[in-house]
Order: sequence, then structure tokens, then C-alpha cells
Amino acid sequence: MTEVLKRDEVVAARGVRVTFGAVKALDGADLVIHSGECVGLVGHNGAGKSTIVNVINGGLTPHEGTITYGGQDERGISAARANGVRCVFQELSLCPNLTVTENARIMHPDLKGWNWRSGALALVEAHLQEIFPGHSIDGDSTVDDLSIAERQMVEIAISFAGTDKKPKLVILDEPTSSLDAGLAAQLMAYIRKFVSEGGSVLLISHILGEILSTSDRIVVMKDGRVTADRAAGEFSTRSLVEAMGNVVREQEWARAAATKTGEPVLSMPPRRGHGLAFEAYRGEMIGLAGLGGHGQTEALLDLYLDRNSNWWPTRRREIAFVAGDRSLNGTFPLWSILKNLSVASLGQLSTNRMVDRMREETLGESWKKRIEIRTPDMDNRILSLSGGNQQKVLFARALATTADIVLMDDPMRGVDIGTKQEVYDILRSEAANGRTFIWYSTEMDEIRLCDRVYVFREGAIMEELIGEDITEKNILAASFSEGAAA
Amino acid sequence: MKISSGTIRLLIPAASLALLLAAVFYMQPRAMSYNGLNLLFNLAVPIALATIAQMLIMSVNDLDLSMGTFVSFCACVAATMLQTSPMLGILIFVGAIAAYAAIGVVIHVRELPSIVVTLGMSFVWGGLAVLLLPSPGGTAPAWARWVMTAKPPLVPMAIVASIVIAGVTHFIVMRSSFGVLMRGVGGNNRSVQRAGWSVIGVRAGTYALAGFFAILSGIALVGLTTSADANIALRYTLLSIAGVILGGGQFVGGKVSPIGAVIGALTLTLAGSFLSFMRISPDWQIGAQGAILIVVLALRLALNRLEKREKSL
Amino acid sequence: MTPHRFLLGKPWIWSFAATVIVWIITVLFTGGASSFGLSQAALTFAAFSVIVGIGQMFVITLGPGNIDLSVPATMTLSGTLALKLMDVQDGMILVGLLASIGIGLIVGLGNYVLIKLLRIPPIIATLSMSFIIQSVAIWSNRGLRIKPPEMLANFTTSDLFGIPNVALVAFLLSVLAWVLLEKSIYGRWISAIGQSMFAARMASIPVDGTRLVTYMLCAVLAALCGYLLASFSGGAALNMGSEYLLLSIAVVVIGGTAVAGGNSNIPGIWGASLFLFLVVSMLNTYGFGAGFRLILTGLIIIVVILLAGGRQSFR
Amino acid sequence: LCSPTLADTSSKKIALSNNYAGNSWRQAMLTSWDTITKEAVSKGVVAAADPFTTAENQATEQAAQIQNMILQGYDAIVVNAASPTALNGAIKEACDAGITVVSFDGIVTEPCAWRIAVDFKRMGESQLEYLATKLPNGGNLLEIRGLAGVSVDDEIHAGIQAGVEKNPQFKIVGSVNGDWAQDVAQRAVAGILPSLPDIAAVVTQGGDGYGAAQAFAAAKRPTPTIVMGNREDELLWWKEQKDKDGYETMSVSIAPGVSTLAFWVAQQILDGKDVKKDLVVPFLRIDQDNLEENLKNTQKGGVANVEYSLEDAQKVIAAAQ
Ligand SMILES: Nc1ncnc2c1ncn2[C@@H]1O[C@H](COP(=O)(O)OP(=O)(O)OP(=O)(O)O)[C@@H](O)[C@H]1O
Ligand SMILES: Nc1ncnc2c1ncn2[C@@H]1O[C@H](COP(=O)(O)OP(=O)(O)OP(=O)(O)O)[C@@H](O)[C@H]1O
Ligand SMILES: [Mg+2]
Ligand SMILES: [Mg+2]
Repeated sequence: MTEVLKRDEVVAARGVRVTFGAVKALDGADLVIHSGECVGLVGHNGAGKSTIVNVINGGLTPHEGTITYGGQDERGISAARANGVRCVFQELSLCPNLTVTENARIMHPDLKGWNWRSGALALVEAHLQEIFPGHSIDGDSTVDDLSIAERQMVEIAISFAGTDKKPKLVILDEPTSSLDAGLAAQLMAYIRKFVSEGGSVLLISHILGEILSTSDRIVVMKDGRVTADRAAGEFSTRSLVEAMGNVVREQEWARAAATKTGEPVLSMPPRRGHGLAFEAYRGEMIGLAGLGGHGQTEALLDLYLDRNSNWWPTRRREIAFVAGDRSLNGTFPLWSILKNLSVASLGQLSTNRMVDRMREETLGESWKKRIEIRTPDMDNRILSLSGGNQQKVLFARALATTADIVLMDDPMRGVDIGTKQEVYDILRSEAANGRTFIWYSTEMDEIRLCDRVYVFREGAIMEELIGEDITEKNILAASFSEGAAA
Repeated sequence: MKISSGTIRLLIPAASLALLLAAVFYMQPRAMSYNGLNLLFNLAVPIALATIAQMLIMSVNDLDLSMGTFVSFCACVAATMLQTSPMLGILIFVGAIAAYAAIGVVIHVRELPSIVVTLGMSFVWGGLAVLLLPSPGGTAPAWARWVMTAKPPLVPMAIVASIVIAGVTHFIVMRSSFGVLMRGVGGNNRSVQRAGWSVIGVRAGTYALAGFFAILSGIALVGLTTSADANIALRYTLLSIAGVILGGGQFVGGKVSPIGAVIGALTLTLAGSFLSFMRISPDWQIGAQGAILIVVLALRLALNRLEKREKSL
Repeated sequence: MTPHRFLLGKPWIWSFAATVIVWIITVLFTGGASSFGLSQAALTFAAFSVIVGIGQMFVITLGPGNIDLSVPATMTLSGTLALKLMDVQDGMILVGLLASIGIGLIVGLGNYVLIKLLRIPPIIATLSMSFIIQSVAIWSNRGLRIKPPEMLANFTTSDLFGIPNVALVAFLLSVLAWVLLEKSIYGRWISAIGQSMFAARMASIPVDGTRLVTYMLCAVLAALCGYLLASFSGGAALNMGSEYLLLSIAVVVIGGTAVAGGNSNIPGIWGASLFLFLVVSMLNTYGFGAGFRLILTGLIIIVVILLAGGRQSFR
Repeated sequence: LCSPTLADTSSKKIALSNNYAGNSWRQAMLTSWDTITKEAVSKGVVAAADPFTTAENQATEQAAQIQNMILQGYDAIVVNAASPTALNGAIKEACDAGITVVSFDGIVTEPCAWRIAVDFKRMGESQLEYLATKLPNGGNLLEIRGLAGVSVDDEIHAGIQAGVEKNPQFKIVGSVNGDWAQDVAQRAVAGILPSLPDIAAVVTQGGDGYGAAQAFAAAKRPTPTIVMGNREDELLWWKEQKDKDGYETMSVSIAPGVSTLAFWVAQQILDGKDVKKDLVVPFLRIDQDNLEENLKNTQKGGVANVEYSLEDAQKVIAAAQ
């Protein structure tokens, strides 16, 4: 510890308390970050990670406690920025209507002068190239036209970029949640390089492997407090999970014995006129794999929209959807948690098309317990939930319906490891009861849980893997074009 | 070469304008002259300026329902104060710009819906205009008249003015740093704030700029009509919104295009002329104006489809 | 629950507070003598704005850009055609009513067809539609004023225990609309669509169907209002709806409905309708000229909004 | 009609520029235009007489309409203007292109155009003159004005004010804007009525008398003397009251058929006649004794009207010389 103390203190938050109404988001948390280190921050959904990030970057004033930058007591967003603190938020923080270059202009107020465009372009391109070598992002394209992963990359590149002075501390709140494994590895490598050059990074992630391999020090939060703060080497995955307050479960995952029984419940001809056709059978768990942005989401959307009238309410719901990009197409921000949860099941909750509040509340309570939505009251606004908890609500929304088929578009983004394990169990038991799940995921661990996997490449299905064949190696092999091999 | 999506969005309104213009030329070959073009388009100049003003407000996700009354008010000031005692007139205009900036600040600070505030303001501007000119009258300042009726060589004034307006506002909105911030606020206000900018300042600036262009619209209008009345530009409110939309702008998300807005204003004006040339029974003339709006937009849709098909190929 | 919290939750409270204040000021002019007459007049005329306002509110709830500008034209067409059809015969009252509703249904359908097929923003689609409807109204009877059937005219101009019949009709419609909005699945759906159309679609809400119904509902209410107004004022005129363009929007937004959609409230429409009528009456009573009257109306609206504003529910 | 001098205009084209079609008066005006000009065209007096109406009652839109007429090559433009001054730019362009411009009802101030004006100020004054004879003791007046910021409103109002000054036994105790529409007038009157003392008479601008009567009835107040504006429903109501209890009032307005007078004037100017720039037409006034007769001649739901012939026009032109 002593040698760490000698280093410069970039940011220090001490005894910070933040409350939102009755919720104690932070309850006396301490977090000190020194120059030249990467601090990993982990904790369950709603532990207070994003809140402490907001305190450090000046967006939130704590109700109690001190926050100092390089030893000085200062407040506010501009103070934080002046002290070299940059932040990559998990929700998209770019302006979707602007180009990549213009976004850089906004993030870097010191890009002045007549020729700021070329300056900004050079800056972004240099950093994109440095962090994600081999990327194919055009600095003049509008952010709207980029995939989620590309947006995330742009945001990261802009944050690490510095015009005159480099950033001292870059905070990354779940930066890899929409990146595929390759990009995530590139980012982690860059973080190590940045740290070795004297910068510091605060890394938040629910993917513990990343945290363990990249951080120098790991801070564990629980219920608004820091419960552990030790060098990374002193943790293993197991001890880390335990420090977060979860029990590590053995991965005893029994695949459904027989797949493809009976008539397919869902099918789709080969996409873009080539590749394999898609078929799903009752009780199956089907994974959609491949590199990010190769048409998996589009396939899910097609499957969904084909079977869902836009004009008439469907009498019996046969298909439900769990969105991954929750702020874009998942949550209804003006509504309470309960209304967000029940919106897809209104038919079964009502008599004569009038919603029965009692039945709705019962449904809400049962799902709140079942997947542990952390909130004192289901009538609170959905936005008062932490990101991971919002995602759980979206899950509950789909599972609460009577649909036989559930489509999931990378639904575990930002869900903590304990919850994930619970959700996996729920999925498994629902599948055993005859529900079919079609699951697009960017995480290899999740893909490996599926009964059958379709690997996507350039918009079409290129490979079908069944049972034991579902391995990282096989998936990666199918994900990269045979053009390279041939 | 890769064409940006912004350019494509511009091509569509431009193509519909060209098509409409071709139809007008076909029906009325006389329009195909220096004077003809000027007559077709000179009343589009104030509309284009008002459309730009509306577009600025729309770029920060707001909507100005007082645009028409405000332009009327400015026209009244231009035909009275600005003509008799220019200093006082300029002072009033500066005050009006300040009022616009203040509206922007109030809307931001109190998180008010812009529609309601500007609805209220539309009564205020209308009242001020009636006080200023209880009955139509006033005289346009000589210089305004001169500018609007100038006859530059080769290209008529209306076209020159439209190009200048489009060029200048394109630079301000699409190229300058302030324009980026403005559209940034429309696109994602939180991220602009998080980057340390004063969103209040940006909004106030945007509103002030909109006020400035609306004032220009009022002066240009008076320059064309030679005098003003309190109701002279009431329909600019809807026209300006329609112009922005026709030009490919959107209500939310900071997606606007100044060149598109000017094209939208020209298209709307031209659509009216197209109808006059068609000689419809008086009963149906009003309805035909609706129909032509629909046709122009349908054209936009058709071109949109075409572009999509090309993209997917 | 503290009074402050109560106010926070109810954006419409301000329009009612303003209404009461304006009412008192107006009545003071005559030392209270005018209170009954003024209240009755206010209720009568507020009723018409409430009926169109409710329809407009449903449309505005659908989200940014959704607004029905064809309301005035629909009112005019329904008024003219219904009165022409009834041709002063008491026996035709019901037929006229049905014709009005039919006109509303057709207009609403037309509006949505334009919006959907041509993908044009509702503001422009309904504006174009309103021109066409206006032409139909002109063509159908060239602006002639035909009197309403005696019985209908009597019904719309008389009152029950001092409450004007039209206000009772408007109240009934408000209650129905409230139930629809707060209790029914349909109410949830429009609110969801107003917050995010795409998310609504992914939650398996039939988005197009719901929007179509909403535009039809709005047009039917406008048509109904035209029918009542024409009967009330002794005949339809080609320009009889023009006032209701801004009015129908104003009562919705001043009443506290979120302009960005997804959040609406019915009591506020009543507050705002009464308020807007009374403000003009007050300024007329105190003898302000047109210019000052307009300025003060505007300033009063802004002050009410300022007092009520600053709530997220307002956006 | 077929005098040889007319042969000169047989190739000429005349256009009507109209800014508003949304009330019965304007509809009657368009109908009159249609009947008279159709006949004139079929007889070969002129080659064309096309009416044009803008979608919205706005000067800017009408200015564009006039500019289009220039492009279309009309020889004369007959205009009922949305604003006396705001069209001046476009009218000047038309004159410069050698086009004859005749304005009526809503006249324009541009000197190159002809004006067929109604003395609106006089119209306002005449109301007070009538009231002074009918109610020698005077009393409280309620004034219903038109649309704020429009010149006709201002002129009639000025006439009424002048009348009140001359007859100080009258006092205007309330004033509202009825926008020349029954329902707006009714709404405004209903709002102010509870706070008003007894009203002896209502002075109006046309198109709003019936609405005022309805508002008085709804408020259960005694019906004052309401000056009417020649609409059929107003006359009918007057007739009913008259039959019931001998109710007396007057009705005054400009006849919609003045458009046909303007047409003939334009034709005469094209024909090379020397016509003074300012012509005056009398307003159409209905009194107690000629009420029935006028009512009979008025279309159901329409406006009392007079259409003009070429001879009428020549008389008006001669009177001005
Ligand atoms: N604006 C707010 N209003 C009310 N409660 C809030 C608000 N923001 C956060 N909270 C609450 O504060 C707690 C901490 O939230 P925070 O976002 O910091 O969690 P987190 O650790 O980032 O969780 P996750 O891993 O899900 O992102 C949560 O219980 C959350 O519901
Ligand atoms: N309506 C709100 N008002 C105030 N603060 C908010 C609101 N919504 C969110 N926040 C703040 O923003 C923070 C970020 O939101 P959120 O927790 O949803 O994102 P995240 O943690 O970055 O995402 P994820 O959980 O997917 O990693 C919240 O913790 C909360 O403090
Ligand atoms: Mg978080
Ligand atoms: Mg989170």
C-alpha cells in the first residue's frame, strides 16, 4: 500500500453519500484513484457504481462527503474536466445526429479555430487507429449510421483523445457491453498501454475476466458502500463473486436432450438469398452468434415483425421480444416500473379491455421477487432504476406474457453476474416447459449455453452448430469469412 | 465516392423542386425568363428567412408557434419606426432579439414546453403589432425596397437572395462550431452538458439567431409589399414548419438542413403558383392546395424509395 | 402528503387556479352581480373547446409531431352538412348526428391514410386534409346558413338546473375520455406510443391500428363539436371552426398535457378552456383595446405556464 | 350589350383575385361574378374572366397570386384585397407590366390601381344617425368590431366613434371583436354581457348581428336594437321579431355583387374609356319598410345582393367624372 500512496492522487471521493428519495444510492463510499493505475469497479446492479462515477465527473453533487481533484476541493462538471477527468457513459452519450468529427468537437471544447474540422478528424482517426487497429469507421459519417459497437468505439476514442493535454483519468462505465470479444481485447490492451504511460482508468464491468486481467486494483461495491479494495492479484473470479455478495454456482447446465422435435414453431428462408434457412422447434434455446452487427438483430426484428400485426391486437400472443438497446427501444421513460413491466401482458390483465389494477399489481410483485428488481416501490419511475435493473424489467416484461417464443436481442447487457445466473435458470425452466428462446448474444459464455447455434456472417446464416459442437473455436471459425481461408 | 446521408436527404427535396419547376415551365413558358423567375420566387424570400428561423428553433427540439405573428410585428416595425427613426427601429429589433434569447432561457431553465410559451408570445407579438399599426399602412424603408427590387445581371434577385440565404445559414448551422453545438443540443442535450458547455447559452444563442432571421424576414417582406399590417405574415407559422419538413428536417433530434429549408420554402411558394396556372373551379381551389402539398410530399416518398433501393443494391 | 407534493403531481391545478382568479377579477367589476351569467357563459363556451380539446389531446399524446390541424375544417363540414341534411326537421336530428359522426370517421381515416401511406408528418398531412375538407364544405352548400331543427337548437341553448346542456354533454364526454385514457388498454397504448413508437411496437402494441383509431376519435369529436356549435349558434358558417385551430391546441397544452406525448390529463382541458374564455371576457369587461387585450392574454398564459412549469411531467 | 365599341375587348382576359371564400358574403360575391361574367364571355364581350381564391386569407398569398396572374398574361386584374397596402408591391409590378388593376371592397392604396370604394366610415356614422332618430334619449351601446388590424374594421369603427361624438346621448360601454363571424361574435358578446349595464343598442360591422341577438337571448336579457348586416338569417330574425312585437332596426352592408361592377369597370377601362381612379358605390341599406321585399330577394342562407350591369357601371363612371 505504501508505494501506492506516494503516487499522485488524481481524484479522491471520501465519505460520499447520495440519496434519491428513499434510495441510498451511495452510503458513505470512498474511492481514490492515483495516476498510473487501472482501478476495476464491480458490484451488483444498483450497487452505486454509476452514481459514484457521476459524482467523480461532477455531474452529481454529493449530499455529504468530499471530492477532490489532485488534492484541490472543487465542484462541477467543468472542474472535473479541467482536471483531466473524462467519462464514457454506458448509455450513448454521443449526439446521434452529428458526425463523428462534430461529436469530437463537442467533447473537446479546445478544438478551436477555423480549421477545427480537420483537427478533430485527425484526432479521432489517430485514436481510433491506436485503440482499435483495423477499424473501418469514417470520421465523416453520422453517428446514427453507425452500429452500437461502432458508436461505443467512437466514444471511447474521443474520450482518450487529448488535444494539448492528455486526459488524466478516463472512466469507462461498462465499455465492452456492446463490443465483441476481439474489440474488447483491443480495448483492454490499450488500457494497459495508457496506464503504463502514466494515465489512470476507472473500469466498470460485469465481465469479471476483463476486470481481473486488466485492473491493478479492484474495488467492490455493495449497496452504496465499498466492501473490498485490494490489489487485483489478490482476487480470483470466485473470491470476487463472493466479495460481491453472490454465491458461486457450479455451471451444471444440461442441454435439452433432443432438439428439433415435432413441427418447427418458427422458420425463415435463407437470408439475402444464400446461406442456411432458420428453424426453431418447441422448447429449444437457439443462439445467434457471429461478430457484432452481422445481421443478427435484423433477423430477430424480421422474425418478430412478421408475426405481429401492426393494425390489430393479436388475440393470443405467440411471440415476445426483449430489447438490448433499452434506452432506444425498450423502456417507456415516463412510466412507472410496474407499467413498464405489464405493458405487454395487458390483454391477460384486463376484463372488457379495462386494465385491472389489482391483477397488475400482483403480477408486478411476483416478478419483482422472482428476478429481484431493486426498488422500494414498483410505482417509482423506471428511470430511477440502475441500468441493469431496467434490463431485468424488460426481461420480466417478455416472460410475463403468454408467448411461446421469446426473442432476445443481447438482453444481458449490464446485468450483474448473480442476476445473470438467476435469469439463466429461469430461461432453462421455461424452455423445459415448452417455451422457445432465440437468443442473440455477444458473450461467448452465453452462446455456449444454447442447444443450437446459428452463426451469422454478412447478414446471412453461415453455419449451424449443435450441442457439443458449440465451442468458441467453431464459432470463431464460422464467423470469419472463408474468403480468408480459401 | 461515398455520399453522406445528409447529402442524400438534400437531394430529395431538390429533386421535387426541380420537377415542380419543370411542370410550371411546361404550363407557363413565360415563367422561364428573368422576370418570370423573379415573379415566381420573390415572395419566397421572406418565407425562406422565416423558415430558417423556424429551423433554428427546431434544431434544439423546440417549435415556435409565434413565428407568423413575430414576422408580422417585425414588418410593422420596419414599415414604421425603422423608416421614420432608424435608430429607434434598430433598438426595437435589438430588444426583440433579446426577448427571443430570454424566451430560450426561460424555456430551458423552467423546462417549459416551447409550444405553450411561444403560443403565449404569439398573442403578445400580435398585440404589439396591432398597437403599432391599428390599421394597415406604413412605408418600407427605401433601402429595403431597393434591395428587394434590385435587378442584378443574369440571375434575378429572388434566386440570388435564396442562394445567399442558403449559403450563409449552411455555414452557420452545418459548418461553424456554434452550429455543431446547436444541433448537438437537439441530438443529445445531456452529452453537450456533460462536455462542459452551457446549454442555456447555446439555447439562448439559437433563439436570438432565430429572432434575427425572423427580423430579416419581416424587413424583406416589407421591402416587397411596400407597407405592412398587423396580420401580414400570420401564415408563416405553418408555412415555416412545412418548409422545414419539406426540406428534410425533423421535429426532434436536431436533424435539420438549412439548404433543405430554403428549398422547402421555394417549393411551397412554387406549389401555389402551379395551382394558379391550372385554373381550377373556385370551389376546389382551396382543396387543390391541399392536394398539391400531398403530391409534393408523395414525390418525396417516391424519390426516397428509389434512393433506398439504390442503397440496398 | 404535503400540499406542495400534491401540486407537483397535478399540473392542471394551475389552470384552475388561474380560472378562479380571472373569474373573481371579472365579477368584481360589477360587484358580483354578473357571477351567475358569467359562469354560465363560460361553461357554455368552454364546453365546445373541451370537446375538440379532448380529441386533440389524444392525438398529441401520440408523441412529438402529432397534431390534428384539420379540426376546424372538420367542424365546418360536419356543421354544414348535418344542418343541410336535417333541413330544419326535428325528425332528422338523429340522422344529422349520425352523418356528423360519419364525416368524422371518414376525415380521421383520410388523415391517417395520408400520414401512413405518404409517411408525411401529421402536421402537414392534416393541414393538407383540412384544405380538401374546406373545399368539400364550400362545394356542398356554398356557405349558405341553414337553421338547425327547432328541438336541437332548443336543446343546445337551454340548461338543466342552471348548467348549460352543452356543458353537460362535454362533461359526459370528458368522463368517457378519462376512463378510456386512465383505465383502458387503449389509454396505455397511446401513452406508450407517445413515449417511443418503436418500443411500443416491440411490446406488441398494434401501433398503426391504435394511431388510426386516435385520429378517427379526434375527427369524430371535432365533427360532434361542429354539429353542436352549428346548432347552438343558429346555423353553420364556413369559417365557424377557424377559432378552434389554436384553441384546441392551447387548451391541451395549457391544461398540462405533455407536448412531447405520452402524458395527458383531462381535467386540465376544462381548466384551460374556462380560463381562456374568461381571460378574454375579463379584458373585454375592463375595456382594453384589441392590442392590449392580445398582449395581456399572451402574458397571462405565459405567467400561468411559468407558475405551473418546471415539472418533468410537463415536457 | 352588343354595341360596336365592345368589340375591342373581345380578346381581353380579366382575372378576379379573391383572398377569402370562407363566409356567405364572399360566396355570394363569387356567385355574382360567375353569373355575370359567364354571360359576358359567352357573348364575346371578353375572352375570359377567371376567378381565383387563395387558400388562406393572407396578403402575402394574394400578392403571390397576383404575380402569377401577371405571368399568365391577363389584361386586367380585379382584386378584392386582403390588405389596402400590403399588395402594393405586387400591384405595382402588374401596372408596370401594363395590366389594368381594379380594386373593390378591400381596396388598395397603390396609385396606379382603380378603386371602387364603399365609404365604410359613412356606414358606421349612418348607424348612429339611425339610432339617434329611433332612440332620441340615447343610451348604452355595445360595439362589435371586426378583425383587429384590418382597415375596414378601423374605418367603420372611426365612423361609429364620430357618430357617438355627434350624438353624445350615446355611450359605448363595451367593445368586443367579433371577427365578422356569428359564432365569434356570439362568444365574445356572451362573455362581456354579464358585466354590462342595460344596453340600448348594438352597433355592428356586418355578419355578427344574429350572433349578438343569440347571446342576448341566452343571457335572458331584453333584446336591444341590433344593427344588422344584410345576412338572410339576420333579416329573418328581424322579420320574426317584427311580426312578434314590432321590433325595429336597420341593416346595412356592402352588396356582394359589387364584384360585377368592378368587372364592368375593368372592361370599360380596357375598352379605352376614361375612368376616374376613385369610384364610390353606395352601400346597400335595408329599413323597416323594405325588409320584406329584400328578404324575398335574398337567397336562403345568403346575403342581400345587387348585381350590376354594364349600364349601371357606366352610370357610376359618369357620376364620378
Ligand atoms: N435518478 C435516480 N432516481 C432515483 N434513484 C436512483 C437514481 N439514480 C440511481 N438511483 C438508484 O441508486 C442506486 C444506485 O444506482 P447506480 O446507477 O449507481 O447503480 P449501478 O451500480 O450503476 O448499477 P448497474 O450495474 O445496474 O449499472 C440504484 O438503486 C438506483 O435505483
Ligand atoms: N431521470 C434521471 N434523473 C437523474 N439522474 C438520472 C436519471 N436517469 C439516470 N440518471 C443517472 O444516470 C446514471 C446512469 O444511468 P444508468 O444507471 O441507467 O446507466 P449505466 O449505469 O451507465 O448503464 P448500465 O447499467 O447499463 O451500465 C444513473 O445511475 C443515475 O444516477
Ligand atoms: Mg450503472
Ligand atoms: Mg449500470
